[in-house]
Amino acid sequence: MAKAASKHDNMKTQNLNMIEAIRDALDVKMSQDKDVLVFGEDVGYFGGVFRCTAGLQEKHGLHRCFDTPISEGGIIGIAVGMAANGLRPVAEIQFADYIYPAYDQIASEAARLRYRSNGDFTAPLTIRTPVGGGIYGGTTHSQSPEALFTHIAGLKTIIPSNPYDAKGMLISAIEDNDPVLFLEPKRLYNGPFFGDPHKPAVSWKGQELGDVPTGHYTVPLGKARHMRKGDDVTILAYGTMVWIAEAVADEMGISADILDLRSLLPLDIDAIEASVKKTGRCVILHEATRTSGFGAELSAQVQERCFYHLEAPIQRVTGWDTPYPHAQEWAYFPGPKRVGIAIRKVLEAA
Amino acid sequence: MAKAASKHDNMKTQNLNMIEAIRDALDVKMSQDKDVLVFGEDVGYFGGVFRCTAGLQEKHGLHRCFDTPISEGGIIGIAVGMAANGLRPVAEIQFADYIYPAYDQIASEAARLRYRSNGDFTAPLTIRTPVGGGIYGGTTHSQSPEALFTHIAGLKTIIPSNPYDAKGMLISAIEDNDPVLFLEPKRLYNGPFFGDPHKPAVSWKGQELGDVPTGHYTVPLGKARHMRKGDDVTILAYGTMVWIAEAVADEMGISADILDLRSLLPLDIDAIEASVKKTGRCVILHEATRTSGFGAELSAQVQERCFYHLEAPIQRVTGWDTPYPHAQEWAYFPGPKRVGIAIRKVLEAA
Amino acid sequence: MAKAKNSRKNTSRLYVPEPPFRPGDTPDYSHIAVPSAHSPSRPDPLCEAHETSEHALGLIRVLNFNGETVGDWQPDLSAERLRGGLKAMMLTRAMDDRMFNMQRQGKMSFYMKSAGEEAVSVGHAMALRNSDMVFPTYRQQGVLIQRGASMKDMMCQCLSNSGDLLDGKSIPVLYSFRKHGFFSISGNLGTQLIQAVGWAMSNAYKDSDEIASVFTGEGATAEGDFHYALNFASTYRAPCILNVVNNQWAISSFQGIAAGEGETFAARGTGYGLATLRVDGNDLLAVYAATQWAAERARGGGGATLIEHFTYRKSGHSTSDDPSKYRPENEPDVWPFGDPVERLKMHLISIGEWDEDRHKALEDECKIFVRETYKSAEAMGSLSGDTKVNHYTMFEEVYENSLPHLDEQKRAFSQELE
Amino acid sequence: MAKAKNSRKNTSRLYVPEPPFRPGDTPDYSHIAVPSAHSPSRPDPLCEAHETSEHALGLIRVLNFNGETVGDWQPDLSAERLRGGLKAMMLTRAMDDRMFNMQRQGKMSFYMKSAGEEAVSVGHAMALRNSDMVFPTYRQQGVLIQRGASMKDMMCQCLSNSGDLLDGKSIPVLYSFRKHGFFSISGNLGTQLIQAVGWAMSNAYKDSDEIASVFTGEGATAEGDFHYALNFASTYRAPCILNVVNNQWAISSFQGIAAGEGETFAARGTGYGLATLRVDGNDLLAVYAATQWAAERARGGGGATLIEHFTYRKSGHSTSDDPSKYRPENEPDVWPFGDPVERLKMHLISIGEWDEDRHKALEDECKIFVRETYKSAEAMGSLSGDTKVNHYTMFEEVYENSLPHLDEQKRAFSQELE
Ligand SMILES: Cc1ncc(C[n+]2csc(CCOP(=O)(O)OP(=O)(O)O)c2C)c(N)n1
Ligand SMILES: Cc1ncc(C[n+]2csc(CCOP(=O)(O)OP(=O)(O)O)c2C)c(N)n1
Ligand SMILES: [Mg+2]
Ligand SMILES: [Mg+2]
Repeated sequence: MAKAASKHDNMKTQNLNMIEAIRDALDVKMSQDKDVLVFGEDVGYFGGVFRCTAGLQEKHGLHRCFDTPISEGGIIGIAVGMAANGLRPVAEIQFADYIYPAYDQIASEAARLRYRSNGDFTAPLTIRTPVGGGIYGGTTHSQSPEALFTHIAGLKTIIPSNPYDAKGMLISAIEDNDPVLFLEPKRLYNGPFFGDPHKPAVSWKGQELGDVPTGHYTVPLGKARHMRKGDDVTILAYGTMVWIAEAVADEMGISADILDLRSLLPLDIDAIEASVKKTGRCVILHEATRTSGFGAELSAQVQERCFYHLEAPIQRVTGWDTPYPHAQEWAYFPGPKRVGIAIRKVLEAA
Repeated sequence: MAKAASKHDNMKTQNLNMIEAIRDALDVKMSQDKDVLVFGEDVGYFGGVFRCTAGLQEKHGLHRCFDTPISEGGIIGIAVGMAANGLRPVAEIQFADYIYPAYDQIASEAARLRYRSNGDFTAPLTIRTPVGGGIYGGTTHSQSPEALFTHIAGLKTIIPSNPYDAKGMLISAIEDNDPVLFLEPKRLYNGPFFGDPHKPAVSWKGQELGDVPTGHYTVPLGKARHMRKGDDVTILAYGTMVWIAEAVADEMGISADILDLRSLLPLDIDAIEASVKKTGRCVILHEATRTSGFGAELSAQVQERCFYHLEAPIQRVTGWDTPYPHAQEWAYFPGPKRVGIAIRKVLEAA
Repeated sequence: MAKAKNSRKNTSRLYVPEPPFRPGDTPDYSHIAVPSAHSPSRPDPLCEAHETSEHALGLIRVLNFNGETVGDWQPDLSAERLRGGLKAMMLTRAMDDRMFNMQRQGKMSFYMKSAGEEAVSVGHAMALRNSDMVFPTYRQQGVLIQRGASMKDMMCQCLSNSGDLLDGKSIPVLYSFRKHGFFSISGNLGTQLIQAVGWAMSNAYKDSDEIASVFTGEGATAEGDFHYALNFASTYRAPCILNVVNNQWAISSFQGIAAGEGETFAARGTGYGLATLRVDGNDLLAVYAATQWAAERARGGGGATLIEHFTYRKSGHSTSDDPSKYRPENEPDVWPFGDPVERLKMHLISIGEWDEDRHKALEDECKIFVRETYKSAEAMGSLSGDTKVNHYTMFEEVYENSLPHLDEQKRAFSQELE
Repeated sequence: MAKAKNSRKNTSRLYVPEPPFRPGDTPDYSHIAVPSAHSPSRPDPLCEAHETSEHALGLIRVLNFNGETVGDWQPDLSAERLRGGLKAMMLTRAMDDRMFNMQRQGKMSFYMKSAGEEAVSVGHAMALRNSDMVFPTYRQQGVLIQRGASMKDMMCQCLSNSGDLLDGKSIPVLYSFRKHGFFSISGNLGTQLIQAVGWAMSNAYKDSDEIASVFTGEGATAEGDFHYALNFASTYRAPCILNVVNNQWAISSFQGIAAGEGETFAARGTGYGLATLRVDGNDLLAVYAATQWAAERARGGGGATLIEHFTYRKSGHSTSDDPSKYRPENEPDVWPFGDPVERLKMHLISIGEWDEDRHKALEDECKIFVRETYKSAEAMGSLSGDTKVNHYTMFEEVYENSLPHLDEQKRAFSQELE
């Protein structure tokens, strides 16, 4: 479990869940920089439907953390204007499933403003939004739309898997001078998830990655977290799926090299390449719909760079090519069984 | 040049460019089926900025081919409602670059209505929109967003490369009971394009695929066109890029197996698999931005199925990961040089 | 007055609106004038749109608080039909209560009540034809009940069990009942507004005189689809009714976040050239009358009407929130427009067509019916035990016919089950 | 009257609006009343929004057709400043003409004129501070010229040459001039409306008294962003001006496609609680006066104003269309509101501050200036020859700093050039 925490050895830490870590990141930045504003549907007085902004309005003022109309396009639209005018807006989209009305403002505007004006104007905004299933949210509270954003030049797309990264990456995102989409795996808000919904929930208490330094620190964008070192197979994952990867590797007792990608664009292709060249086998995990998911891009890049090292076809383990069903949630979710089958296939291949 | 025209041997044909072929498909369906309505920005009296609907209002009536407000979300929104109510709307989005305000209506609504209502309601609509560069359209008149739609379960995404297919596929799309996104490579409207913008433009006159049967016929969705048979390398392409593939193969004098995919979702994976297993080498072409482009999905699927037959890494040739620039249009476009380099790489690999 | 307000200081010129009362405050809504003179006269349903611009700012009411009916908008409804409406409202409320409790017991993942707003959906449905397509939100269950849908079917949907007509695909309350003219509810707010306009345009195109009627909460009027709907409905004179249910709250946000400096939500329609009515949504007779007017206008070729139903969301947003976190706990009680069930009951009593005993009996009947229906529904499965939904159904109805890649995924799934 | 109309039969109840005249018709706009009494009185800029609702339906005018100024809205502008405005309009027109012709010769890929609408952009800019950020469309080049931007810089952008400050990345006329308070123009219609509101909100947040001003054509008001802008501007009382340039046409669609049954575009703002003005856009003094009022209101904390500039697009939409295909060829000539340059000229003459000779001399001066400027711009490259743009710049400004995958693509590109 390699955490980059060594450099924080002299920092005080506190155990936080992912919601608290995100809130802490916002609080740190709002305290440091009065250009940081936080807004979205129900984020003001109420503190967000997942409580990520609870207390921020009271502490920092009504004008720095406020409710918006239910208008995702409008929310990102004002964020673009504010960012261009020197602020550091952090906008929340209540569920990633509701980000599509803002797609145009993100893809055509935030991501391209710098380019089309040749640097005359920029849009350093951060968009936070919860992704993924695992809470019986059905078709409209479970989606993982990351691939729709990694196709957009000018945008950065990142996704933490634990409180430590969540705080450090969110601070990096806010300080970044480009627009950043920060995806929050909602199933991980309260604890890591090892794939069995019937087992009692695990909390972040007692998890090393739940120990979060107080104050300011950053986790750089574009660097994967080498979650576990191993020789038999490389597992590329992000968000909720990194914990499934670890659980399955444990259960199978294999020596897996697991990368928590954290940042999808920019991508830490060097770490990926090094790992696959070492193991010769690669399994890619994500929760999103399979076709044209981000796993396709990972698979393509791995085979482009590691072709001569590959001893088995790269396997993708994903959600099915259907909307995310409600009652069949766990039949849809790429859980330990599906992951295990793929790993076995890759290991068994000649 | 395998055209499925044999079955149309007894049909009368006329030479049409792609604009005329599209218009003819609309005319055929509007004449056969009064449930077919055609609408969009400037498509009524004016007949569309690319003239694809010219004359249809005059022939079929003001209420069957009409102008809409400049509101892509509204256009697709009414199309969903009409389709659910038994009509067969064919909506035009003036440029694919302007489809994003309609993204929510397409991805959340049209594509999922059947699923979420378990078949109680359906949305058999067709969306036509021009894609691709080659007309100095810059960042906002040149995009190829197909990958953003192939990720959406419930939607079909297709793209013809010639008048014959354009008409037959558009008729299939209109008759299909699922929502279909029909992409029109605008650089091919008036003729095939072999990659050199400085050579005189070639017209569809004299091109076999410009000979379009009169009346009703269909080209089935989900079937690739085996454009050229060859043994050395498989080239997977669609839209404008199929012509570049052919031109480069000619120029290089290689024996290329070229598939014009035509339908991206559903995908003719059997034809792809058969070809790559035969050649052992594969180059994938598209104009869109590289990262998370549809080429990634193709690459992933090819290596999943043909891993043991591959003799060289699959190569993707694509637009760069930048917005589509204006003055540098031809430096951005994946032209013959870029394609040639990739083919050579694949052929030379041990 | 709002204490909490001052603690959240705002030291810049950026204005952020706030509700008058927050938890800890004593809510006082005496500033909301309850019109005593019963609001604007009833124009001809085929009048010019601008003749209704005052109606967008006033409030159409029929029922006095003492149970009398007054004013121009009194509809001609038999006591029998009124009792039918009363029963539909009471059934709706009884079902909501039961389902809310069952959710708390883990029988389903989620539930949403319509408490306080029953007159909007029931009164509206009473004034439409059953073949008019309603595009509801998640708070118009009253439409289904008024139209006689099977409550067991509804409950099975919420329980995502083997009796669920949607095969477990959708979360609770996102019903779809084509046969009852009830469009599949989207989880994405606003989207159906413009779809309803398209539906209505095709009615016109087919020379049918059916109309469409679509609902949105006041909060979701901020979505682009609301603008699309008003604009397209105006341009093509679509035969439809656009209903804004202003229940004062959008989860935790008060209506002023969506309204801004706008005086009413009905007035949003004025600039689009639409007919606009604003109605007391807790007054079933007024809702009926306004709907009936708008339906007549639409059917007669007069185009669309925007109706704001002014009401109050008595419960939390859903089973997922606790409203006392963002508004005074007793606010529902002091809300000055009363309760829709009580108001209709009092009217029926005042005209001698109802009494306390019959009311009590009906209440019991509703409760028992709901309890029995729920039992038979739960027998078909629930989330807390076995839903009894066939998992393979998740691969169905993605497309009309399955596609090869889905077949392959189905096969892969069956491997997982081995 | 409209002959073409009848040939396109419509046999269903679906209503589709059509313009009064199509090619082949003899346009007659006598039904558009040109107000002679010069429209609504000028309220206090900090009045209640609803006090301007009549202004949304009337038309603010200052200049009579005979050159006199009349009414409440007469601004206090020196002859010197008026001559400056006249010159900016004439320079704009001269540049447009030249660039249009050069596009026809293949020197650039595309061009868009603002003929007939020069008073809107120039009059508006005159009433703002140069530090107020304008979010323009492609027809507000007059703002840049009034603010003294380098015409050569503008031309080099259109020519996409080595002098192009945007390094060839954007199509012609999509300028970006931060130093002149001129926001980067998006090719996507409507998107900037809500961005301007965000910009204005941050001005308020920063306690700055700068404001934002954003433009849309009447056609693009149908986009969702228009609704977002009106709604957010109202909710947060954003210090900005929302300008709708109603030039009657959106490519080939007449304004009625966007307006529907709405009476005016200014009236769209009424229901949002915004101040609303409607102004004769061919009357520079009226545009100035309305802008000045709205700017004062915004700066004073009164929030946003929606201004409809009523004007006419004299030329085609762009170099890509032929307007005679969808409207009568002489329609621009019979349009009853005259030409903005002519009207200001006549006014200056009528007050003894201008004459035909000086006008002719200024016209020549503008032409020569434009010709010389164009020559020096074209010397830096054009699309018909060598643009002289460094191709590698296409990889720049995607992000603040390049990313590894872009570096790799840059290397691949250099291989191609070998
Ligand atoms: C596009 C979209 N954005 C956000 C949400 C999350 N959401 C669900 S209900 C709701 C509040 C809706 O309030 P309102 O429109 O007033 O309806 P009400 O619940 O009061 O009936 C929100 C924000 C959603 N479902 N869809
Ligand atoms: C989102 C979007 N949809 C469509 C277009 C194509 N388009 C460019 S200009 C135009 C007409 C705009 O008309 P209007 O808003 O009235 O402005 P005007 O050209 O009259 O100044 C259209 C449809 C676009 N640029 N962006
Ligand atoms: Mg509400
Ligand atoms: Mg216009």
